Amino acid sequence: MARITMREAISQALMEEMDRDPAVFILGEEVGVWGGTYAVTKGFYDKYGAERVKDTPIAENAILGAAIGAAMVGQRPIAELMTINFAFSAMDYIVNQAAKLRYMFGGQFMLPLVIRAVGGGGRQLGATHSQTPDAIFAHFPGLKVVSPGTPADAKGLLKSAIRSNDPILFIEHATMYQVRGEVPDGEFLIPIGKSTIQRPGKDLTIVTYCKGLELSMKAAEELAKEGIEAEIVDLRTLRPLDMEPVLESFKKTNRAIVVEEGWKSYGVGSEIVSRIYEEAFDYVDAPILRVAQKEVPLPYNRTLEQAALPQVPDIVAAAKEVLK
Amino acid sequence: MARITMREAISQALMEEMDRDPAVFILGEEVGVWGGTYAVTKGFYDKYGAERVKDTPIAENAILGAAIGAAMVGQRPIAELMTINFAFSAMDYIVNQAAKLRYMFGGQFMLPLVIRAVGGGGRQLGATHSQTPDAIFAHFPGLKVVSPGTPADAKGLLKSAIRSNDPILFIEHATMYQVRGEVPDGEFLIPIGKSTIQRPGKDLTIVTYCKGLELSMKAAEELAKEGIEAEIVDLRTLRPLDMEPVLESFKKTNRAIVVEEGWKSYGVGSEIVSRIYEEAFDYVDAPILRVAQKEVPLPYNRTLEQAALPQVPDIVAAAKEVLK
Amino acid sequence: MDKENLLQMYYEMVLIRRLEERGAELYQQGKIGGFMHLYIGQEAVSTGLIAAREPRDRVITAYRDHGVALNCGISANEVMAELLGKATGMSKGKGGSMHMADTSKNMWGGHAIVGGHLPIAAGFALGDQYAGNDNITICMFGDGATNIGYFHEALNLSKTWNLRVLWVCENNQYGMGTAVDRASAVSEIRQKAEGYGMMNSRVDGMDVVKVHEAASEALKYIRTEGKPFLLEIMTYRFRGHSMGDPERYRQQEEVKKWQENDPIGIFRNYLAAQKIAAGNDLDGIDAQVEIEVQKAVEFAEASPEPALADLYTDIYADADIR
Amino acid sequence: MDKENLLQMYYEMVLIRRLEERGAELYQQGKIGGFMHLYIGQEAVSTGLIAAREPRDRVITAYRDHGVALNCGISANEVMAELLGKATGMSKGKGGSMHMADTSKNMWGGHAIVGGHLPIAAGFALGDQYAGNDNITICMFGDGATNIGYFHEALNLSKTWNLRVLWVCENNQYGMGTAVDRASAVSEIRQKAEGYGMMNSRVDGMDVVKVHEAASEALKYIRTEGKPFLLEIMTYRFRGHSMGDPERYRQQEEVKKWQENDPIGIFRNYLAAQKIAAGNDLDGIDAQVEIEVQKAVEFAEASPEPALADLYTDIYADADIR
Ligand SMILES: Cc1ncc(C[n+]2csc(CCOP(=O)(O)OP(=O)(O)O)c2C)c(N)n1
Ligand SMILES: Cc1ncc(C[n+]2csc(CCOP(=O)(O)OP(=O)(O)O)c2C)c(N)n1
Ligand SMILES: [Mg+2]
Ligand SMILES: [Mg+2]
Repeated sequence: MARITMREAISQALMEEMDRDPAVFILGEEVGVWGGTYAVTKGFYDKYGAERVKDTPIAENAILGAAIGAAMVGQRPIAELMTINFAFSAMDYIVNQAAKLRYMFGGQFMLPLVIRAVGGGGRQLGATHSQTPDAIFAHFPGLKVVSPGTPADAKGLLKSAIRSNDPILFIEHATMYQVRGEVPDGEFLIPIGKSTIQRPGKDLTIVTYCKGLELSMKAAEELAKEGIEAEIVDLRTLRPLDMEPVLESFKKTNRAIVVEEGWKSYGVGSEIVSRIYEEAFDYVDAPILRVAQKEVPLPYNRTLEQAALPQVPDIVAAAKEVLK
Repeated sequence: MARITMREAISQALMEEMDRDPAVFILGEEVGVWGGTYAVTKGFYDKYGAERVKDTPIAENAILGAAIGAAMVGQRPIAELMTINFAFSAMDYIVNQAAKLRYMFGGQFMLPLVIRAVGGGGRQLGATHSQTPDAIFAHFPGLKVVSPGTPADAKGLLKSAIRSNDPILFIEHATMYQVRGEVPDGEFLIPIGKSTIQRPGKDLTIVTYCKGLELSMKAAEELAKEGIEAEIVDLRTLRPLDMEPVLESFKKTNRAIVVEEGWKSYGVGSEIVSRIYEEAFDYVDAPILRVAQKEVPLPYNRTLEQAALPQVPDIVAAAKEVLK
Repeated sequence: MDKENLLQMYYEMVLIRRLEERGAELYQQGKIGGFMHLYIGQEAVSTGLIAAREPRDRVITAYRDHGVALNCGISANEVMAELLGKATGMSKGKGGSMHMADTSKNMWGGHAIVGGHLPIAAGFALGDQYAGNDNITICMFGDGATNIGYFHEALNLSKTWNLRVLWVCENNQYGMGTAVDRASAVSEIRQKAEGYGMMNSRVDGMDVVKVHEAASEALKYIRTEGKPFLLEIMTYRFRGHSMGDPERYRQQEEVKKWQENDPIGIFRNYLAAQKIAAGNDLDGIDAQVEIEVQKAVEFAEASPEPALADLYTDIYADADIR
Repeated sequence: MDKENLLQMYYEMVLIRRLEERGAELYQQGKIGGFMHLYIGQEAVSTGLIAAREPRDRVITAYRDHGVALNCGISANEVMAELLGKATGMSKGKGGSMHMADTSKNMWGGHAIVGGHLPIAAGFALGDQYAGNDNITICMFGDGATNIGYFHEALNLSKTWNLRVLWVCENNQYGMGTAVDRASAVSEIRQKAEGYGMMNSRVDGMDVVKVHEAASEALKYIRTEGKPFLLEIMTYRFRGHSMGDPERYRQQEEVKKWQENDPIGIFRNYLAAQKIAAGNDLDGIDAQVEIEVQKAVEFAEASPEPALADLYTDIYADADIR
């Protein structure tokens, strides 16, 4: 067990799986010589060579199409999208090809494929480069969508994702690579599709994931100062969605908020709220609230951008509101 | 007022607006010589000529990119995507360009652009060609998403969409072109962003749109036979979302279901359910239920496909469930 | 090519023709649904092409795939069963006309997003390159598909990475109702290869022998040089784009002119002229095909529908979670 | 070109250089955020190019856009203010470094999705064709952008529809850290035009006079023939891809070699050799630029932040609904 950054945890997972299984290789823009735009694959090119750490042209469709094809014939590619915003430039390969090919051909082959993509706002990159559109990918059956909130989860989930035989979109957050946490050395797997309690509490349930976890943990500390104990459930996987820990927590607290970085409308919170009411209606003591991004394209200006993103005080306020 | 089909209503709207405004032109695959894959633009090529009814290469990015560019410099293009499934092949132009360009440049230009796309399942076209992914487009601020359920609405909304100065995704349903209804002749506009009551009732509220409206109307008839009067609210526009008629109805009935053709998870229903609880919590008498597509890619086989799609009996059953 | 192989090609061409004719009837009767794109008129293309491959070479094509499926050795029974959406189809009735694959025959589908399978084909070749073998991926697509970005990204990748792909453009002169020149900057599709510095050639696709020759040469180049190749095959579809095409975009005279150029007729003449087979022998094959197709229809009609529970299988490989 | 125009070009090149040098400092101080891509080393490209356009010709480029913005006549004040995210920037602080546009100057941005603006450029030209004028759209992009599908679809459309577009590839030999040959099937980008049967040429981008000549010729062809043209301009960026590039992909000697080939130095020598302007005159321009940039920094720093309410404006044109 060591205290390492999210970046190191992800690198570790990639290296361990590449060492374990020669069928695993990486392809994407600047993953090789450059060492990864976010330095996640720094040193990989020297260690594994150009065949296993493949720099690609700027051609997102070719990257994902090639990864899908290689997976269909038995390799285990990890395709990196430089940011999740570029997923829109290859959307068909994610939601229409990877998510459907196996089904459409009656299960004749598997698609052991991981698409790593970094998302998130807060770095003044402007409207096209700052998105957290996780919910839209989670809409598609056939795909699995994972987005960790701690270094340990990042490692354990990424290793499981690489070993999975299904196409998985693995979403990281650009502002979280420096986040530190205890991460088990070596073999350490966390199952895809399991939500978990990241902080126990009794007064209300905060359902969240990824960046929302970081913010919610801070908000929980603030709340604790006022004697409010929030229980934080981290979804970790958006599809398949594991509601059990959410419902269990909610049945105890009877009050909840959902925190996510993306836009509120048609977002992750919408689904969670709907499910809680559907499955724990009799336990509801107050309206469940959603904390999310304002409904605007993200602006460059820092003040405006921060105003658009959900912040710790927003979470604290929402928590108090549901406790009224 | 004449009783015409959805197809005729849409054709009429297009023709009237092309006659009214020379800046309006159509571009897309097979819109011209062929007359539109769904025969919506039949006769247009002969009437308006190749310049105003432009057949394009099979290149969805070029189609939408060109439409966006032409709109930015003052024309009013109507771009047709042969089906909404091909929107994934040009996703960036819909959610990252059309939806953001105006904002990103501080409002320096307008984007008077309509993207017509036909969606929906039920025609045995297989997993990649049968989708109803409306919710994911509605997630993006900057875009407007419209999807009519009656011929009159189709005409009135499409005419308003063409006159709007904003990018609008206009979603039609492949199995509804033959649906007939009374449609006012000539000038007839329905504002974008207004939900409406399509059937009055007092016992429960059915919130729906597009194909869901057709199914819900039938379900309401069934229910009426058993003395249950459903009030049907048609959203018509998914963004901006007008909750007022929904809430008004719900405050009267205290019970609701949401009916949509797309997948349930992270779908349209999730948003509607969340909003009702948020804004009319004190009026809720029973859990609000969602009727939607099963979480599978749509199969070719007709029996299986029909089993995956929401059907009238599913709506009837859900309605009775919330009335229990 | 020896007599056996030539007759095998003849048999396959006739099989495609008859099977699709019956398919069209069943479609009219409502027994087949969805979109169905007939290959009639283009039989020489895939027949000559697939006959030139090694069994280890992978094949992938677009939605106009019945012929390719048969050429790859998928049985008429299975093709017909898939058309009828039966559990005995190679895709268990989940894929239908546009999605015929049997990976055990190295036939990887049947893909309905125009151009969408080209990057995937590059991926097959990448997988083979990574595995260190010299398998070739044969990727077929239409003239219309060469205008979409997928084509560009895939061809560029294949040349930059030296992938073993035979890119085959079936130029049937229309993408749905759009003639090549109305959608493409260049009239000869092979010219597009110049932008990638890629070897290329063009061949008459109504003559199965010529197709076979051109394909064999291209495959040899790819196998030995370890580089991709673009082969343009000139052909024509005798029927509409799919069932129910109003065909406003072409003159009936044009269609007739091409029908006189029937690839099966041309091949019959060739076989006779070369004294490889007389009309009688070939009529025997025709009769045999007739029976095979009839049996396939009977097989398909008698086959069971998929079970309702199958709706939920084959979504994921790890476990059938939803 | 007369003296005035030549000196104007010199002035613009120096202005780009100095403004970006100050921008880099302000970035280090944390006053500029996000991604910032410097144009230093490439000044001759946009300067020579834009000098050749008519004011009615539209310009659109990628995120490496400060130079283009200045060449199009946007003031240093506005460029600096936008970099600092101020309300006085041409995009009101909403766009930042990558999104500089002033449509009144026919500068249409600054676009950050690689290749994404090419189909939009085709759309400008389509709009102009539909309007019946002979405006030209000048669309600039990098070498790396020629491998994405957007490039292919846009070039094909422009040639098929005879759109007036000058496609300008700024070949600075790397797409981020990837050398041209590692990502592109052909080493000369102009060769890609062959696949579209499109006129093309290649020019030295370190020499502003040559760029101006080549661009003028291309524009003349486009205006009179009503057809697109692909111009490849060879250049080099002296700085990293964006701020904070580790530059592991190229040798410092290579960078030094190119820096000795400084486009400003080359142009100074030319102006002296042609006896158009002596070192003194040019030093005067340099000094004037120094003051202009200093004033721009002061203007930008003194400018107000956008109001919080502006978060919600400019989303829609019909009304500011959310
Ligand atoms: C991305 C995408 N756009 C549009 C379509 C609709 N479509 C199906 S087939 C076709 C024509 C393709 O023509 P071509 O590539 O020449 O093949 P052919 O049908 O002639 O064999 C079109 C436009 C599609 N399936 N996918
Ligand atoms: C679709 C897309 N993919 C990837 C990126 C990330 N990216 C930004 S700039 C760049 C390199 C572009 O190189 P080139 O076109 O040569 O332009 P240059 O930076 O050299 O001017 C990349 C990969 C992006 N912005 N958009
Ligand atoms: Mg064709
Ligand atoms: Mg470059």
